[in-house]
Amino acid sequence: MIDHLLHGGPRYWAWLAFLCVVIAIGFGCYYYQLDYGLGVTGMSRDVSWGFYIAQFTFLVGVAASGVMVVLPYYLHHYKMFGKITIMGEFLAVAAVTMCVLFVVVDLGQPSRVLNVLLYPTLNSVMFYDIIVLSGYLLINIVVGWTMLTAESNELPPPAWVKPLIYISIPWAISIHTVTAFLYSGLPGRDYWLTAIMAPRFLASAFASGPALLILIALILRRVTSFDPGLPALRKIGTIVTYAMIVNIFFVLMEFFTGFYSQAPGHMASLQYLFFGLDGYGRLVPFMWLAAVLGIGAVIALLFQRVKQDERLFALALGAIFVATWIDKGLGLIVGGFTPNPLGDITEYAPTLPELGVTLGVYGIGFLVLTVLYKITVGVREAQLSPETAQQAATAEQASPEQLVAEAAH
Amino acid sequence: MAKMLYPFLIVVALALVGYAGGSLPALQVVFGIIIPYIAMAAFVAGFAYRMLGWVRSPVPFRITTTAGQQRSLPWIKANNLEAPANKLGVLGRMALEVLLFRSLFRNTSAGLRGKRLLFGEEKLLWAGGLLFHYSFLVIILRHTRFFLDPVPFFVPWLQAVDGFFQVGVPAMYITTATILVALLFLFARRVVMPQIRYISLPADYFPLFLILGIGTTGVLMRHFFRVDIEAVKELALSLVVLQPRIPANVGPLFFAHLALVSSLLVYFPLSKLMHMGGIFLSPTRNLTNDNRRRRHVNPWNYPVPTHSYAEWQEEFKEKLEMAGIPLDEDLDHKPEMAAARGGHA
Amino acid sequence: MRRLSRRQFLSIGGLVVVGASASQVMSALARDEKAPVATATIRYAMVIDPAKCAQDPTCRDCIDACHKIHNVPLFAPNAQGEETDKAHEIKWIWKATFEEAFDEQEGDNYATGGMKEQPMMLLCNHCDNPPCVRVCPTQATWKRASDGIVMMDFHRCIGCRFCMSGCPYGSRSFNFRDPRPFVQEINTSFPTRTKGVVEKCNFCEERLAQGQPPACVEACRQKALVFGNLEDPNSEAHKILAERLALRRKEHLGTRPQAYYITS
Amino acid sequence: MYDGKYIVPGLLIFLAVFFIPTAYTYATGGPSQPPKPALPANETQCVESKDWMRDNHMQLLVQWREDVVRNNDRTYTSFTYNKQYKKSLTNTCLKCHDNKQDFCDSCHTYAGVSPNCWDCHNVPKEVSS
Amino acid sequence: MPEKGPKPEDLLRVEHNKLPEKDWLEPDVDFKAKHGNYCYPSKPKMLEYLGMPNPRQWRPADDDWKLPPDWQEIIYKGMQERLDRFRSFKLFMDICVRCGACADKCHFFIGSGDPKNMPVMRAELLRSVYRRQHTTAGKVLGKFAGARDLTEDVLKEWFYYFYQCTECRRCSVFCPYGIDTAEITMMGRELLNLVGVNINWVMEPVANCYRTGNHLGIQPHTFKDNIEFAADDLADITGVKVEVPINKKGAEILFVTPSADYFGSPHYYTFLGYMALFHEIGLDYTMSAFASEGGNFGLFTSHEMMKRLNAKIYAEAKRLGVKWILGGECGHMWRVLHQYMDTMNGPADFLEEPVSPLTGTRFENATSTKMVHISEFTADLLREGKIKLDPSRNDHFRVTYHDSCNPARAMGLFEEPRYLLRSSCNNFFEMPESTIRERTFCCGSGSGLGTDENLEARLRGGMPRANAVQYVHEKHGVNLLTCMCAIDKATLPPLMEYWVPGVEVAGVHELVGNALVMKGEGERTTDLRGTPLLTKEEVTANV
Repeated sequence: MIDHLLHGGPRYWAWLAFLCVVIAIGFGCYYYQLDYGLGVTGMSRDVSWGFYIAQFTFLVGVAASGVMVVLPYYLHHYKMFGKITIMGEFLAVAAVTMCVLFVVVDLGQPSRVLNVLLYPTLNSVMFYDIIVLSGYLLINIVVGWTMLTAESNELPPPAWVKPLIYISIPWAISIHTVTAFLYSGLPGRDYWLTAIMAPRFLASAFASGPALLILIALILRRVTSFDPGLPALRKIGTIVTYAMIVNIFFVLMEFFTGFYSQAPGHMASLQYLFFGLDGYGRLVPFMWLAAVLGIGAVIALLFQRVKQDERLFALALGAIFVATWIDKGLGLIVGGFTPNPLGDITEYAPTLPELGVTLGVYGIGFLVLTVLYKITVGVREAQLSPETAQQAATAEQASPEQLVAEAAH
Repeated sequence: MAKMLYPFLIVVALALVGYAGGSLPALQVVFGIIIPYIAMAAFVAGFAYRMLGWVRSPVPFRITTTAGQQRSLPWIKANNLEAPANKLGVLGRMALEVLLFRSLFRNTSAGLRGKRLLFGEEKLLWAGGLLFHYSFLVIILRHTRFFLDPVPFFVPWLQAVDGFFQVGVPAMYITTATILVALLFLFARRVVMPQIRYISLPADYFPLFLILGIGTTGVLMRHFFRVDIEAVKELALSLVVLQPRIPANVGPLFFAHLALVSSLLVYFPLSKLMHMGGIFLSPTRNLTNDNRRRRHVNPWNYPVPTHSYAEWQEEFKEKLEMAGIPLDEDLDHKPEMAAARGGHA
Repeated sequence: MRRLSRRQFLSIGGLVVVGASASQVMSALARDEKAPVATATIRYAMVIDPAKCAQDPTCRDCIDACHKIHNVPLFAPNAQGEETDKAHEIKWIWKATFEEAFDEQEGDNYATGGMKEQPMMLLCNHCDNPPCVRVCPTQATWKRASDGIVMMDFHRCIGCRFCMSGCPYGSRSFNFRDPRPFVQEINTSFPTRTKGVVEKCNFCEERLAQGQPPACVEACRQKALVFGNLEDPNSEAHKILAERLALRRKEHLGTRPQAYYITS
Repeated sequence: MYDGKYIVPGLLIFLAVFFIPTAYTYATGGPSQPPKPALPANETQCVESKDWMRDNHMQLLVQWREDVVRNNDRTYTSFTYNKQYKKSLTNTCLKCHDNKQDFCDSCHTYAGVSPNCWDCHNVPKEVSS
Repeated sequence: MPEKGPKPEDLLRVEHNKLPEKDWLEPDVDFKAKHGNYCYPSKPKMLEYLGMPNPRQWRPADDDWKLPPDWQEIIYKGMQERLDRFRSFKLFMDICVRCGACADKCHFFIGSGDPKNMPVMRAELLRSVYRRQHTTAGKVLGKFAGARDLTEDVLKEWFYYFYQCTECRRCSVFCPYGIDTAEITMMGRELLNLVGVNINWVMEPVANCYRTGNHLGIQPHTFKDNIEFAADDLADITGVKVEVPINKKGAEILFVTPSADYFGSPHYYTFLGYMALFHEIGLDYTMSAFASEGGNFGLFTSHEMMKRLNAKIYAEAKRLGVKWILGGECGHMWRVLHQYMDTMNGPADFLEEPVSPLTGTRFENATSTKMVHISEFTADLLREGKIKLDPSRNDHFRVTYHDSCNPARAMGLFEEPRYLLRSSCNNFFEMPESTIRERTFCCGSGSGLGTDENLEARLRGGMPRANAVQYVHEKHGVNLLTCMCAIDKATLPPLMEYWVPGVEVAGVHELVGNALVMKGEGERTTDLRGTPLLTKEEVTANV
């Protein structure tokens, strides 16, 4: 199966080369950061977590894509998702890999990272987060790979993966919950100190992760012969819609609690994010963009017509993805730190090296994703219906036109 | 069992002998100077001897194993790495073999499941092998800090990368962990997998134990029973500059380490470990697949008896005439030897 | 009354057990195991009298003494020798306004007397229930059982900055870059820090070990800072707090800070 | 011999690798004498014996910092001399060994070791100069 | 297929992981119990005709093999000689690390579970003796170093296992050092030949070939009859009468093909395909009744015998004065032509560099040997639009392709036949990827083992290939297994009949011939093998 990685068209190799360049740039930036210190980023003593941790938080959400297709398929025998479950699991693998990397690049002393294991600290939520994240990574690798192997051999999967799949469902909930606890357990950070932090994480996760999964599936439909089926994608789109509605609802809850209670701490961050505070308001346009995109996309997705039109569908999902990314990948972290405990505001913006490192990590994530999907698609292509198989095979190998084209090069 | 036990005992004995020799000042010269020099000479001479031994035999035929499309018609995409049509392709193919173990990467496992023959992924041997060899390489390069004075630029850099994770003081190297894990894996598969256990000889266990022993004594010296590193370098350097002397205060543990390393050096050219040199000579990999394009010359291409057309026509003359197949009238009727052209017979 | 089936009974009982044990677990999680309860004989605290401090608005003696003795760097100082790289500033003890120190008291100038006009010296509160210790994943920061000081182990810290998020007082600073070139004058008997670790006030534990008071206390000419063991009824700190009303920052968070600000 | 044009140079390179250390060492000025770390002028005895210290000083220092930082245990009793010392790199070790370059670095450089102590800990003499 | 003998489900009961406790160094072959797994010895007169040593009557199950008294010395000397001549042999004796990557790559091991069929073990059979003779450790430590004396039992083991290797080279693809068991087996067989231990299924074809020019011993008149018979057949099917020139001096091209093509079935249909093709393009060619065989069983005997048999092709090309040589579909024939011929019997400086007379394409890859593979030649014709194919004439076939070992792993010929197949039929399906291209599985009967007395070994060895066919048979309804090797064409039909009934075997050019639209042909109602074509209605129904 792994050998599929070595066979691909020029587009495939170009994409890999592109990712390698991105990763190399990321490494360069990271080396600079290692050498100089985290001062190369836009973080400060007030906003002491920035883009890295924000991406980490967001990607924990993306990792949820797995469970949203796994759950209906395995628990409710929803056959329509059969083709896309492994894709979901592998997207989770890539997402969690990026999560881990984002935490590592955010460390001031990455060379001491093993201290977390050498001195396990049961009272730190981070300890549990490491356990649930690495566990989720492992489960998804094992389950995804085993299912794919079984599929490649056209055999039913071995019996022992079933319990593992069942475990993976609550486990997926746990990664969001525990990650939310990183924030919601901190006294003095009023924007985070809310009991619906974990539910909010789950809602936005179940919107953003599956949205990305659908978008990738739509791309794969075009560039490969793999097709999970549009009805299945639309069905997941419905899940995305409802999750997004719940997510928006939760945000509105926060608005109510803050502004009706008039508790200053609860208002300040929302004020800063959506209206600006003390003359600072760098994130205001982003937050409103997120609001418009999120609400607009949800409304659009309620119309069947939008879901039927592949491009509008993709556009709406893209909007949801961007909206949740801004909300969680930007607003949540920066908002939590603003204003600081003394009521002062230091504005945050990522710097170029910081963006470079971020891109590098995304590059690695997409490399992992590409590798896993390439294998999956390779396995699937080998098993398509005879007619398409032949087309695919001809396209892949020695179709006369292609050979001519390649010779001409 | 004996196949595993004896090699293990031999390695233990070698280490103990080294340790004992290091404990006795009178024998330190033997174990610290004479044996290492002999081992080094045996290694270098033995290695060269074995290589030359192989090179003495010619490669009479170009027997490339092709694992990809040949270069034939211009519009068919050829695979110059798997069926190299030129030297560049061979270079690439050999680089992939030597540096990335390309052929081993192909490994799959085959097994019957019910009525179907299934093929599974089997990349562990590749991964374990690669991990072992690269760890070993890094460890050897790191050790140049003992042989080179002043310590060259790359050593601190390598140490910094290899010791990136600050665990313990002095920091444990990543390669220390990886080589031990890889060796234990390679050993375990010989024990656990029935097929591999069946084919394994004492000569397969011995080098594993030997290198494990070298690694273990190294770990002990670095992390548990410290030896005087300065004296170690003084000794190593004195060997290098051909002014050998035994400094005081070199711990006996180091002599155990050195004894095992010397054993490895001596054993190397005598054993399968010569695959290090041999891989470069493998004719199925290091030859181009351009047999029909370029003639390959066999130096001992001696003439052989053949059945000539003339003999054949003589024998079947009547039948040929009967069948109306044209006869060749202008023939020399002597038996023939197929020529031995292009080479010295 | 309807009789409960055995199964219902078991599940209810189970819930009770789960509930009870969960609350135990949660509070166990939330508490640092090494935190002293009432048994410790030493409980160091800093008692700050802002009114005294206000007598010389330009005075920086405590800050200078502390930062000098602990090799606290000064990034990009301006002409007045003040920090201009505010974003990466490192501070162990510093001067803030009342609104900053007690932002929840904002708008209420009656209960605090004249405090609103006085400068507030801020430092690590060495909380009795420190959130920073709770969140640290490596025990690089912990509460010393013997005297309640919240300690930092610069060798252990991985630089994750969870403690900075956890601290509701902004008392922790992170070394965004190698601080050594920016230390004005190195005190050789105390280490500098490496980039990538968090640091904060340590109540001069290295001086306490030698029987000396914290440097800031020693440097303060107004005697605005009083350091002492609150468990000792004879200590000056104990006596002041017994007599005077003091504020602590963000008491509602339950951190039990050990820096007390005496009201005028 | 066949394919000598590849094999012979290959083998020569292989052989040459073994003589790189010798050549390198002579080319860079011959083997340096093993370092003679400068010992303190006014002190003849370290906290433990010289040989023990040479092999184990790093572990001792790690133990010290663990004791001081984490356990507030600041006094060391020498098992060799049964004397008491203050556990401090800067304030005990470097008090006598005040020349890092001639003491610490001489061996560390020779053996190719670069400990990261000095990222934080100060050397009084270097700081003052 | 024989009614007696094991059923497929019996043969599928193979244990790969239960290995004997007994050390492999103890030779252990019970020929009486292994009946059906080995071939019968060569008849003495074959050896006598060829001038090979120790001709005699003997049977493997006998205790006494009637070896010459100094047989050990002969073998030791022979081994030394070969070590000095073949770097491959010497190297492969030395550098194996017994990593086991090759173990489950061999079709005989997969099919039999016999641990000595692991390629590494096959080589160890020789290595153990090599170590005893040539390494210090082996001399001193003996068994502990994996060394053993050359006893008669060891020799018997050699015979058993070196004639249970088809020299397919699949293991060599996976070996990290490229150790090629085919080389080991070739050496093993050469050594066995030195003391007169060989099999008749190899030696008789060799003797025949040497005498008459082809394996089957077909004499010139029969050769001509057969070809004319084929021409008549072709005329019946297509309505076009073709001429096949024989021994025609001055022809542009000499066409050499394995003798089974004009004598065996289903090879014969491929031969019809060639004839139709050559006629359609008006090729100026000739066949030779003397060089009437491309196949070379000398490859399975010794390098010397290979050269002796191969010599006739160049000799005949020279005598006939052709410009270049075209070779038909065959497996090991092409191994010899591609990798050995030019070295052994070249340089072919009396020939011209091959150029297709129709397209003007210069066959760059054959400029020295001057011999072109028929699939290269036809692919070029098709690509340049010189022939027209109607793939619907093969619509009654659902086709898969078996990469024959030697064109795959000794030539790298993968795409040419696929290009032809895809153009000749509408229903083409690949077998699972681990069983095609460079990883293709042998038919189980190559290298002279395609006889009946070792049928069990063949069925076991052919199981992996058959299993893959069965997969596409069940999944895609494949009913035709195409290949490009005469041994395949001879041995795959019984294999299919045993494992996958309902799958026929054909050559690539049979499908080309079916699809070839010829000038002046009548409407075809059957394919080349006489099977009725699908009617228009059936075609539509199929779609």
